[in-house]
Amino acid sequence: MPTTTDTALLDIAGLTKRYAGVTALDEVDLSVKAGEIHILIGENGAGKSTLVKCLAGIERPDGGTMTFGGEPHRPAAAADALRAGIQVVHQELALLPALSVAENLFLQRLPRRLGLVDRGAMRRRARQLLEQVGLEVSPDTPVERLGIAQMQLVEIAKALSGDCRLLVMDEPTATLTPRETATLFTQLRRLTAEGVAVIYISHHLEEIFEIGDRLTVLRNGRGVHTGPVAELTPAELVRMMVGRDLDAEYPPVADRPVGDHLLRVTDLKVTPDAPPVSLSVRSGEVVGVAGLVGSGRTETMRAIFGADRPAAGTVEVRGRPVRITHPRDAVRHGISFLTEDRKAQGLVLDLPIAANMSLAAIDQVSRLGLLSHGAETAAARDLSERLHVRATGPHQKVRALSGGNQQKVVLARWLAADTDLLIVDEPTRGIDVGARYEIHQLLLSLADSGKGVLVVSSDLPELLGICDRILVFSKGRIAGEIARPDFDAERVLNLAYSGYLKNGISA
Amino acid sequence: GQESTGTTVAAEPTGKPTVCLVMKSLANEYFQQMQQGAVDHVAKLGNVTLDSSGTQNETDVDGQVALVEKCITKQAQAIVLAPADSKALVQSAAKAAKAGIKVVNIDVKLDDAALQQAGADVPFVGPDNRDGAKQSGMELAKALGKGAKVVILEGNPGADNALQRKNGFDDAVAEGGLELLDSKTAHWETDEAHTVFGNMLTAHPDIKGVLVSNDAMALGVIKVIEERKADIKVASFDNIPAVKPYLQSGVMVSTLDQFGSKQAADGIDYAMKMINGEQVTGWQKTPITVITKDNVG
Amino acid sequence: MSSISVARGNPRTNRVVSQVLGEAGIGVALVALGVFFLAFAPHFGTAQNIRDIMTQITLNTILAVGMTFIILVGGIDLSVGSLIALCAVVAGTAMEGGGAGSIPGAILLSLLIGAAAGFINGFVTERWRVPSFIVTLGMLYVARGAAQQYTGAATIYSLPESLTSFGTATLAGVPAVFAVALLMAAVAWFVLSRTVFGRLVYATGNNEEAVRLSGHRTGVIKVICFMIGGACVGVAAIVYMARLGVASPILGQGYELNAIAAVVIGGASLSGGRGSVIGTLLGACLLGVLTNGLLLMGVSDFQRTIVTGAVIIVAVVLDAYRKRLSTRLSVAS
Amino acid sequence: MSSISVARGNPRTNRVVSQVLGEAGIGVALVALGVFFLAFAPHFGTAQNIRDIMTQITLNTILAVGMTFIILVGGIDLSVGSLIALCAVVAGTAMEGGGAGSIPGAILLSLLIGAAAGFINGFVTERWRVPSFIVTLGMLYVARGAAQQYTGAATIYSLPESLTSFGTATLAGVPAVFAVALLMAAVAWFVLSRTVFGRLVYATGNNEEAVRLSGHRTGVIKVICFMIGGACVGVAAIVYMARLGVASPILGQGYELNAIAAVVIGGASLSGGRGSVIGTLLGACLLGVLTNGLLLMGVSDFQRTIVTGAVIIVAVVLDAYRKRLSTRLSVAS
Ligand SMILES: Nc1ncnc2c1ncn2[C@@H]1O[C@H](COP(=O)(O)OP(=O)(O)OP(=O)(O)O)[C@@H](O)[C@H]1O
Ligand SMILES: Nc1ncnc2c1ncn2[C@@H]1O[C@H](COP(=O)(O)OP(=O)(O)OP(=O)(O)O)[C@@H](O)[C@H]1O
Ligand SMILES: [Mg+2]
Ligand SMILES: [Mg+2]
Repeated sequence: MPTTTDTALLDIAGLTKRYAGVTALDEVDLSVKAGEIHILIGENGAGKSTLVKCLAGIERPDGGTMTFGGEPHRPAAAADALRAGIQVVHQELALLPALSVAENLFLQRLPRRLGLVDRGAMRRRARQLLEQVGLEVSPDTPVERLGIAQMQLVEIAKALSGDCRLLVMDEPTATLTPRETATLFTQLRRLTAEGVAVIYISHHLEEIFEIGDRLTVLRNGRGVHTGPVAELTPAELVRMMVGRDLDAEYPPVADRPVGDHLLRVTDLKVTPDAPPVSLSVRSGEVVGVAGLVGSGRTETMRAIFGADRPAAGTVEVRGRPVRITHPRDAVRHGISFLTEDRKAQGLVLDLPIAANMSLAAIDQVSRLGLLSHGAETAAARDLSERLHVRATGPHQKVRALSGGNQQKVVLARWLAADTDLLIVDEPTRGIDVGARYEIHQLLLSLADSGKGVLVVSSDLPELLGICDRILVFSKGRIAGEIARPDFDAERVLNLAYSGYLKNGISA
Repeated sequence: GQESTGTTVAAEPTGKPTVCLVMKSLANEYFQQMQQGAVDHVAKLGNVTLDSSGTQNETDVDGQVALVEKCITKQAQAIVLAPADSKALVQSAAKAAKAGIKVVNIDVKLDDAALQQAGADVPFVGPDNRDGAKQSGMELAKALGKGAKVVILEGNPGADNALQRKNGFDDAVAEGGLELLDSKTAHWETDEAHTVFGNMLTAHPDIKGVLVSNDAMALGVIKVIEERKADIKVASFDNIPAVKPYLQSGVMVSTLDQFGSKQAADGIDYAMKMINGEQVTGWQKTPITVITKDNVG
Repeated sequence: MSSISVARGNPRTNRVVSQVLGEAGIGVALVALGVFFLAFAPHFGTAQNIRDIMTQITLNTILAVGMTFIILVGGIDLSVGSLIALCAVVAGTAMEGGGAGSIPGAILLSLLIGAAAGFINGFVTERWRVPSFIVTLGMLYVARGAAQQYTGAATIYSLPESLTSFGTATLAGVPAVFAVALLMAAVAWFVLSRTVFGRLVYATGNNEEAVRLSGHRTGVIKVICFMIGGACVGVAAIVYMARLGVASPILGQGYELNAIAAVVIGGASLSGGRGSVIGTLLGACLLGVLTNGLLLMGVSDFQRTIVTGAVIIVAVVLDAYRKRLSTRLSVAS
Repeated sequence: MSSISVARGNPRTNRVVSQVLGEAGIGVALVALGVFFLAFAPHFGTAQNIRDIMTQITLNTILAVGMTFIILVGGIDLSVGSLIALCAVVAGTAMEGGGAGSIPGAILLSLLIGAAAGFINGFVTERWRVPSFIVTLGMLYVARGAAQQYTGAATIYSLPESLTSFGTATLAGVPAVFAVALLMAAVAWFVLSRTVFGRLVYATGNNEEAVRLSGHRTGVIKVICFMIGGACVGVAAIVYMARLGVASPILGQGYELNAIAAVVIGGASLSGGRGSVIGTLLGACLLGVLTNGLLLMGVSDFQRTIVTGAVIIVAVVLDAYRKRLSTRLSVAS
């Protein structure tokens, strides 16, 4: 039981932040008590991350006041916020690829003796932290070797390392599987018990109702509701965020006629001595891929798409064996791939939305190698509407978009490519409930129109909600397959763990 | 001779004494001639092995020091040195001398004071750049007559021959009663000379003559003169083949030939004398000739 | 801060000002410099001198336009200076003593050599993922040595009359060679801003992995950019010979830095993805005007060197201010 | 692919091989080169020549060590070559004709000038967020001009006996000046790999934003790196005078490229965050050995230039191969 006091630790009043063309925060009030977990929720682009940035001293608010622990809080730089005792896990990863996990964990304050790095102490404390978040990698691994979820866990561990009075987490679980989420929540409860206040941002309703004490709903940069989580039902919450009712969390899955094989992968090995993986997708099918963090889903998909060279295995498209050595080949054969890491592998941040959306289907908006800006803009407008991208227009730089809206842009790119097979890795990462519903609907309608969809996701309910069958990865191999009729979270998880339980958990 | 063959001779070990010819920037046509002269001369002598090398560019002092050190390592009997810097190379020359290697200085004279300090006595075989520049300059003075307005284009600031030529031109200006409007560097380069002189001419439309420290720059200067269809005469230095047409056409009044090929040859001869125990000291001036319309041939 | 108080001003004017500033780029600094010289450098504004400036910036403009492609994909090319010498001596030899008939062949030759060297630069960089900085540094030596080897350091002259006369010709008061440079800039601008290839160039420089994963051969794109850069060097070599009537293996030393400087002053980022031909053009102008003006002012050699450096720094700093101010204003409005 | 079949080999040996390869760095290429010259370059292996090599690489080593700090934080310093001239002429003038007593002051002066210039480079770069490439390019001109202005292009000589004799002294067969270079390298290695500052240098080069979010003042870190680089130039200036007994305002042209080349050949990334002093040291050796060996082989100058370039390229390509192989093996094992 969290021990909440009535004196507010953090008090935000009338906070306002403007960007070119947008008012991200409009007179927002927020008060967080010590020892409580305060949920911040709202549509993509509602202003959550902006609020966090102001709190963390990354952005200067244009108006309003912040009081932290009775003191006025006017951070000029991240350093000030940290000194005041505010730890933040930002929505976008902020890691040092070439440095070791340990060094990343203690970047804020490297364990030192007379100005020298105390490596022994660093490793020791790193192991403890990794233990706490349930990440099994050696502290000496360079971070660039990690999968994105593992990176996310490093970020979380980093925040836990420094002692703080307020812990802010901006969508920390976007790529995590239930296992990691569970361990994270234990840690949060431990901290709140010690009187630490937590601001928690997430689009996963079930998480919110599990962990949250009170919540504040943002809409178009305005605070529209604050109150105990318990007093709300999910439906009410959704209405407050989206402004309309969502009759169901997932669109109805109609029985589709399943056609012949679009993709058949046989004995694919990502590395010479990795276990062989075989899978297939038929037209009109939505196939889910579940698994724990680091279970090899992304690796496998990358290999199929030609992003990495597989060591062995054959790929057939529509029954014909094909050689895919470069993503270009994959696209040629009608395969799309939405990467899990939008920032590093998806977005061209300094180009406008339109350019990002047309990147994979540039032939559609050009003739004889000449770009038709008109056609491109039109296409971008259309896609932006279909996916409810919140932006000032198709020519706004993607860098300026909110996380969720950036995700929508990458997704739009592959919708524009309009290939027969769509592989999506963490498709709804950071997407709000409303848009999430739309995207699920979209994926299903693609299947209805005879295309095949392969959905990799760490969000199990999502898979259970929209897939026809689910492949469960465990330690690099497919541990089992479950068809819709006998879908059941328990079974999926058991399969997901199976590989590790057999021969003990190892990094 | 398309490639510098001199070095290949050094490859096979022979009983003959080895003479190291160390020059600056072989990329410079003048030193190319010098090396060719040396190669031919050695071929004529037949009793010497030549090992010649030059630096990447004219300002590469420690590059040239490395070259000298190489010659010491290879235990050459003599070093014929065209120093990149009259003072910076003194130490190396002294070092070589201490190592019992005969050192002959050509092209640019090593600084006397510096030599004294290093306690080394190195004979110099070479032309008098200053006098040469003066002679070339006087031709221009003659052609233009007293009071004519002229400008000077200098070589690399800090390079000795650049300085001496500048001084020589100054002498000519004084003695020939010319009026000097401006003096700037174009770093020996054709393109830069084109730019610098072009602007000089804009600033002083009444320029009648130009004293240019080497032919490469003169080519750029003459381009400007052609473009502007101006009546301006040029006095230059080096006598590379490329200027021949302009000497004939009369745009270039004079340039100066200091017979680079001869210099190296003489240097080698003196080196041989020293190897054979003769005492050689002081400055053995090598001939210089002013080239004009008349003797360009 | 004053800029804030500005930002508090009337939104509409703000928006206008910010737009102007946003587009202006280094042009602001260029104009400032021009005005200064008009006031203090005699003869600066004369038609003759304007023509001179044009001729003087022609080479660097051509080289910088090519360099823009390379820098946009996050590369750099240090071999430019030696490569122009190699192209010049080979093409020059081909034309030496020859008539107008020998020109087209020589031009082709020069372009081919340039493009080939560019291909090697790009291919090695891409195929083995080594920094282009070091590859082109190697090429810097190779090309220089090759040029010297080829002519034995001799200067090539007596080039075809019709070539050299083109070098001094003017079209409607504009030097023909500069017209060539402008034409190339125009084409480059069109390619970069209007074609699919251009789009992919920017995208690749911005986030290569993303472009690759969208099914494009980023390697090919980058190699092509290096080849374009090389071909531009080939053109520059011809222009050099046309203007100066000679070709020597030592020409072009340090040209690479000027070309890169023009591109960077023009607002390009050396990490790729940001930059524009217009900017490059302005950058080249800035450098050319600076040299020209200082020479006309009769500043001594040494002081000229100092001032040149100082102005380069000040120019980019001013530009940085400009950018900030314009964004500030746009936020306020 | 062969590499795969290699990877299929026995894991343990794989791991060992991969470790060796992984650590070896450019050393592999260096050894290969050394062996080659031992075989084909007369006198290459003699004690005398080894000493020569050491003396010849001393300057570049010192400059490259300083450059390593700058490149690690994603910067670059083109002003090195002119700055060494400025430091030299000023410090030289201070010592000219003076006795041993004048040396410490001169050294201090040289260090101060270097560090000050470095500070300006770093501060302007940081404060106004302009590319260090262009700032240091400006500084290249300023320092060169200042050096020439200061001496009126005259060469300074007659430096204190004790200084020049130090330049030729040897400790246990090792040239004293090279010992200095090694010492500096050792200190730099220690600072970068063991101290908190060092780790922050790597971190900043890797992801500056992340480091700032962790509450560090990356600006300060970067400026310090530029100052370290500048101070190294100051030391190099003294060493230069000790070795050659003169200081001329035209010395050092092109040194910046050699220094950067050494760092990059040593495996550093110009975008920052990757690189090591050991690598830099090996890089400097490679360049020095290459020049020295080719000279002893008596290759003609032009061919020497060509070969130098070619070897630089080949060396980095080999290194790239090495890296891949080692990672392949490590993955396999
Ligand atoms: N640097 C910027 N420049 C311009 N506009 C920006 C910038 N950063 C954010 N915005 C805008 O501010 C609004 C709020 O963005 P913010 O990131 O706070 O949304 P969010 O609530 O975090 O959304 P998400 O759930 O997708 O993360 C968005 O409309 C976004 O486009
Ligand atoms: N880019 C990469 N480079 C090297 N190793 C990687 C990379 N991405 C993942 N790995 C490693 O490969 C294994 C599988 O990672 P992968 O990303 O495929 O797992 P996943 O099932 O997608 O889980 P998640 O994506 O949630 O981390 C993990 O051990 C991870 O450390
Ligand atoms: Mg957000
Ligand atoms: Mg994944």
